[in-house]
Amino acid sequence: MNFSYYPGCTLKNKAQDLDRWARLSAEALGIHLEELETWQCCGGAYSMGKDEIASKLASVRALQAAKEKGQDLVTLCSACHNVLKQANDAMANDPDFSLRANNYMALDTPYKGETKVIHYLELLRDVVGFDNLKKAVKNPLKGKKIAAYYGCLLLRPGKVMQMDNPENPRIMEDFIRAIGAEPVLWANRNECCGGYAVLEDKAIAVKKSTAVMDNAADQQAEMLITACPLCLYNLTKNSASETRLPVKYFTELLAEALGVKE
Amino acid sequence: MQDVNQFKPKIVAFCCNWCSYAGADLAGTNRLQYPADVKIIRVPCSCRVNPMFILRAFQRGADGVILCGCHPGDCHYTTGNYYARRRMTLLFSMLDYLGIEKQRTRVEWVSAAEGAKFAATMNEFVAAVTQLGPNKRLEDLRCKN
Amino acid sequence: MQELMLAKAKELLQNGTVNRVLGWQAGEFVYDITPAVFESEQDLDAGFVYNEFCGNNLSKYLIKESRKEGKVLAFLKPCDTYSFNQLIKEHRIIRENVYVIGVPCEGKTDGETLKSKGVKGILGAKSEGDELIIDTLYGEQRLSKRDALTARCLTCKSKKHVVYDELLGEEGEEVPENHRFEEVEKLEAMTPDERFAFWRGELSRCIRCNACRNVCPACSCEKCVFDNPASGISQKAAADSFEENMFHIIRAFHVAGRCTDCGECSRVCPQNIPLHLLNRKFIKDIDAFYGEYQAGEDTESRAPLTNFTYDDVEPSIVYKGGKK
Amino acid sequence: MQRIGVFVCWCGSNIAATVDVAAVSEALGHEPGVVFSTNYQYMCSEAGQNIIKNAIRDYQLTGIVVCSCSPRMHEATFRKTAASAGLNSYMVEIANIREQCSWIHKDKAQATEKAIILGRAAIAKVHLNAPLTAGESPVTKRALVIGGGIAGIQTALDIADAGFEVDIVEKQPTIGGKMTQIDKTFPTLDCAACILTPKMVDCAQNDKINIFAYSEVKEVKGFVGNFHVKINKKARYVDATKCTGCGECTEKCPMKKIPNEFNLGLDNRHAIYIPFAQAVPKVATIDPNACNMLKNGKCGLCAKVCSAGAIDYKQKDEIVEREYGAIVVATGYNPIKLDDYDEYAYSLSKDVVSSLEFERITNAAGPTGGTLLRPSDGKHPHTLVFVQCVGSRCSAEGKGKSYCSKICCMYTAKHAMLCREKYPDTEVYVFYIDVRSPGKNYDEFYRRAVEEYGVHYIKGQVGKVVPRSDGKLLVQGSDLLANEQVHIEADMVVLAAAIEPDKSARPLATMLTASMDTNDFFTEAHAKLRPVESPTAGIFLSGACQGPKDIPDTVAQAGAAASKVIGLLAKDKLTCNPCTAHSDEMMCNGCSSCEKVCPYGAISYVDKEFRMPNRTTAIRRVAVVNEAVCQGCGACTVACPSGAMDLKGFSNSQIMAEVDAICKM
Amino acid sequence: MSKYDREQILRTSGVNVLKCMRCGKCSATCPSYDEMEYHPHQFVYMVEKGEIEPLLQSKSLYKCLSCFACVERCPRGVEPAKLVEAVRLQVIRQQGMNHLKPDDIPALLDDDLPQQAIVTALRKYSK
Repeated sequence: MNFSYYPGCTLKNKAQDLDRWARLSAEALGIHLEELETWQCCGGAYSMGKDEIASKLASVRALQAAKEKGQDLVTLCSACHNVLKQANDAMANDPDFSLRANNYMALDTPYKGETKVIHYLELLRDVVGFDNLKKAVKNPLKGKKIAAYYGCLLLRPGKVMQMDNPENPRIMEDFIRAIGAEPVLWANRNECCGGYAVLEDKAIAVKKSTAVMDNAADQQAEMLITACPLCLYNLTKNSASETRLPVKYFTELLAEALGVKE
Repeated sequence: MQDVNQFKPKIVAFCCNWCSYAGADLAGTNRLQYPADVKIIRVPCSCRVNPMFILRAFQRGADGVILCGCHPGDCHYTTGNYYARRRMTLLFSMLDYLGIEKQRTRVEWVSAAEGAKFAATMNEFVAAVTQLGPNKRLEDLRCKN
Repeated sequence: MQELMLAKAKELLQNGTVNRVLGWQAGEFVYDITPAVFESEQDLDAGFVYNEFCGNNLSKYLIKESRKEGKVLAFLKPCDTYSFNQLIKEHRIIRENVYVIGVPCEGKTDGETLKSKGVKGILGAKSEGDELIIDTLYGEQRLSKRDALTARCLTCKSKKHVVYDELLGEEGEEVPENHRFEEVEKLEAMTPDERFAFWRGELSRCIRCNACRNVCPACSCEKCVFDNPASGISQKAAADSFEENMFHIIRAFHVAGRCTDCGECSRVCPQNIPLHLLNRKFIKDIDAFYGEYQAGEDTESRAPLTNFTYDDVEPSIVYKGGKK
Repeated sequence: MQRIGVFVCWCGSNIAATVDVAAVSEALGHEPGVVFSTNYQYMCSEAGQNIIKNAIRDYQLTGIVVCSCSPRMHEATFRKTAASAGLNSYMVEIANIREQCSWIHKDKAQATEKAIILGRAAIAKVHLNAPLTAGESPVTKRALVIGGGIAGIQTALDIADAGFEVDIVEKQPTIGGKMTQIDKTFPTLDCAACILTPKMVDCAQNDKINIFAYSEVKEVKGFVGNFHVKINKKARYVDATKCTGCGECTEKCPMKKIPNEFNLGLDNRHAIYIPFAQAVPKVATIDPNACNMLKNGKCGLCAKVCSAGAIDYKQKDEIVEREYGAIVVATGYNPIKLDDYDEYAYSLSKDVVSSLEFERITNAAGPTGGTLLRPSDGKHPHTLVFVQCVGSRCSAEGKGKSYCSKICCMYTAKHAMLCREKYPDTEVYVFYIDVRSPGKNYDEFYRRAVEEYGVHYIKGQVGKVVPRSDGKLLVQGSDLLANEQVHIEADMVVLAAAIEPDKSARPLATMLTASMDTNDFFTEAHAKLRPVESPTAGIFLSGACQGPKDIPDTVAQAGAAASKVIGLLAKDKLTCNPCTAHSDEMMCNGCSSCEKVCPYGAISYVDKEFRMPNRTTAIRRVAVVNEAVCQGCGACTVACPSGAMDLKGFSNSQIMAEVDAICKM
Repeated sequence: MSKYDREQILRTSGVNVLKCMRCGKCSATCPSYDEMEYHPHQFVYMVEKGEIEPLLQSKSLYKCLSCFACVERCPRGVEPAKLVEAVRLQVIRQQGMNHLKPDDIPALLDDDLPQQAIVTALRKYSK
């Protein structure tokens, strides 16, 4: 099965592993991710201003490109996922924005949010199916207690992301079970790591990452997994927690379990 | 001296028994004036008013027809005025489509407490219809030359 | 297609699935089509046709036919199936007594349309792509479909059957861009005076022959209010000029939300009054005010006039030009 | 041709000052069919009424028109007058020449002219009037109460007290409802069981009350006074007539890890169980999903130990059919599920509980025997945080309920107070948006929690609860008055979950043709003036099925519903409004349009055989109006395209005759 | 000026501040609460009252993490984060009011910092 794929800036740079393992695993699962040829950076954050048009056009172009290919658009980085889904929602449901954005785009047929954006995890859940994933696993990660870290952007705003219950999610936990490990349930899995504020105010990032790490460690997790390069950065670099649990991309564990990690 | 030639419109007002007819009574109790051109027909509910009645009134020479009922949500029969609302919206739109002056028909929600609103509505409506002059169009619509 | 239908009809008669067939029959001229019930293979061979002139909507005949003994086979074109469904919804047709075979329709023509394009001595016609090939006494003539089809077929809403027991030929598709409200919009864009002049010109030709009422599948009352002395508005003969206005307005109102826009009313009007423009106005308003609704699309949904929402538009919307 | 009498009233000077009453009676006297016309000072006075009565007799009048005040004033008076003179009371029409003429006009000529026209319209209508007789329908003198909580129990007791039979249908194995799960009641702190269980026993012992526990209503047919109801008595697999409730079976049953619904899953029960000690009826029930014997035929222990021989593994559901005159809905409420509110960590920690769970934890008959212990480790909690408005007062587009659940402020004050009273070593925090305490002694109660018991009320909400492995719950909330984000290390968090109507209410409303609002609360006939009646005649509302209510309100409404039922059942016959719709079957298409717009479900269809011209017959579906149910709104008459449906007293031809008369001038 | 600002902020954010019922859940859930001078619920209330100037001056604008916790958890659907963003846009859209300039960035970088952090910060802090 073929899907359009939007890697985003970080996956081409500091988070190449996240990308590589995702592609290898997808192939192993019979899914072909076709990277959009002309993707541009989504900007990392969705401009919430209703009158912000230009800053959203890169996303709209990517969505349009996927529409032209007639494919669902797969994202992996939490931030890209958030931006693309929000931009898509605005194109579908905010007529004023949609009209203005389409004026810039000057397409033959206006783009109205037709493309379906799905996160790689949704691909695993809804296209592959966690049951099938379980069957495809060659090296189950038996006995590992893993804490799924959702962070802020993967699930919120729930109304737009439509991925899972934003307060009581299970998609990553089900993923952890599918690769043979044991999920740890913990409260701070959907609290912010400090995000981009780290750039000018490290203190926030330290405080937030520490709270996240502390909570995971306190619940006896042996490792955290995430889909977001910035989360990974903050948790590994800025947590002042006494326990320094390893933080990994979920795709790394996936590749490991499927036996495709080099 | 009243101008004998001054046009006096014929206005038929259908009022539901529970709200608007009572509102009209209240207008009377409070001695609120409105033109004698308005004649009220009492119906149990605004949903009792058949488009046929309205056309019949025009056929027999009425210059304006107004329907008054309970405010949406306050219908004595819970849902009657919701149906009346749809029926009248479509009927009025059709009359407009045929080129009949749309100011000749009207729906107004008047509660039993709104005597003042009833009188004000009738004053406005009569003024609007007087402005239009006698109703000719509905009759002329199918004028055989 | 006609051969296919004949074979099917005979087969179903033979194996006892049905005991009669509702279809079309040619009259004196090939374009002179009337609905007919065939009770035997001989009848079928003698009269059954299905050609480019078979525009008649057969659904209404099933009200009576479905109440007779045995089962009737009905051939229905896509637009006929909407009327059929609507009549099922209104409990007028007994579904179990009808075997519906959906037949494809690429739009129909009629004698009048062809004659207006200068075609004479019509012997037959067949559809070929975007053209209609007409066999005449004076040889073969070709007309583009745009010219040859009846007005209502040019704004066809769907070539897909909404109900059938069996389908012959290829199933068509809905036509989302059917432009059927363009004429209504044109009228709406006129001034009230122009509209009035238009309708006066049209309605003044009415001769109250009741053809529209008799053909309309929605006008299937056991007894029409206009025929009922107890209704208070019965009309034996028009007592004054107003009564015909009333007739057409009330008729349109009575079928509002039930009319499937089959266009039979305008087709049969001997005075060529565009009666469908009254019905379409209601359809357009209903779509705009209460959400899109296609009568006959299903057999369960509530018709717009027997339904409401708490926040429906107020009648005063009419003063605002019908804009929400 | 009618013989019509016209009576023009002066109303002292009220009419006569502006309307030339003599001219009116004179003019109307010349109308076709009018054989008598007069005017008098006060038509409604005894002398005036005598004029009417005498004229009816002397002139053999078949119809009368009274030109007077509004029919809303004296229509009833003049109808009685006519009836006493032997004229059908529906042969009376009123021309309103006071409120709608003399009082609003100053010009006498104009007012007189209008009065004449109004009189003509009334005459035109009377010409087409027909005598109407109010139909009668018998009343089955038994009531059905659906739901056996405190609302249903109180309604049933009050109805039974008036001497009528009542059946209670309760879907649980015992009556009692939510109140049985509650520990204490505000604002008096009575023990709920102490005041409820005597009422439950009263129900069981009252020979007028018949309890169908573990049963559900399957079908409702009929109308006010004459409901026909099918009740499904679910199989308990225990013969209720033999079971003594000794409890031997429940102790011996080997399947003992079944979550106990009565304690909201906080402890376990057996596969055969009695919900609680004071259950009514006190009969054991086998849970078919848990019982080994029913699932695979292995076990049978309960049958062996039952000395009464009550166990019956072959028992089947049983349908009981009963007739009722009135139905009371008392289906109550449930707290909402808290899955969508996991910022409070409800699914992560056992120590985050709903308020109803908290009731069980503090209840002497609950899983902890009434000692306040944390569910996770059974330890005594020292710091408790209560969160109000969980899922209440949310915007319509969100996940919660848009309404205030009404009871939470008070029960939270109660919980907080009781904690502090029993365990002075606890610290109790309540996060609130507003404290809503209207009600007798309610605000005083809440103030006591603060002032006497030292409960910390914090204006603000909780944003996040993080459970820690040492058992602490880190509560992060805002204190709006201090403009601070507060962090509390709590041992327990109690969530005041919004309440919603029971899930069974929606299908029940469909069966009853009773209307509901978008939240699935039953709609009352009038928000202010008829709060315990459904718009559907014969259906009454008791308790939280109509809207959130506490116990005092519920009991009050239960009594009110009972009194309405008693008023209905006290009648031998119901007189119907004779101005009902009527379908002419010769013209009816059977298209169902009328049925769809009828708010009362008064229209049904029958297949009827008709004789056709050529000696054949045809069967046609035609509408039939149940005149006992029809309220005469007329919605159906307009929905009917053929005009088969008409309204008596306001027929098409009558209204058009009025139109004609008014327009003729 | 303030009135114009208020209208512009409401339009840019698309937030209806009148939906707020003052429960404070936004501020209860805000991860940057301690860093902010004005808290999410105050943004809502102050915009409602037209007290815009203090907000425009406040460094709170640059402390919001855009984590959508307040948006997700607000029972009334008020979406305070959009309001914070709109106020910030009101500031940085003015000439010379960028909070972060591209020239400042190199000094803030370390080897592992993901690009995502830089582009996001630029988008949030400058025009």
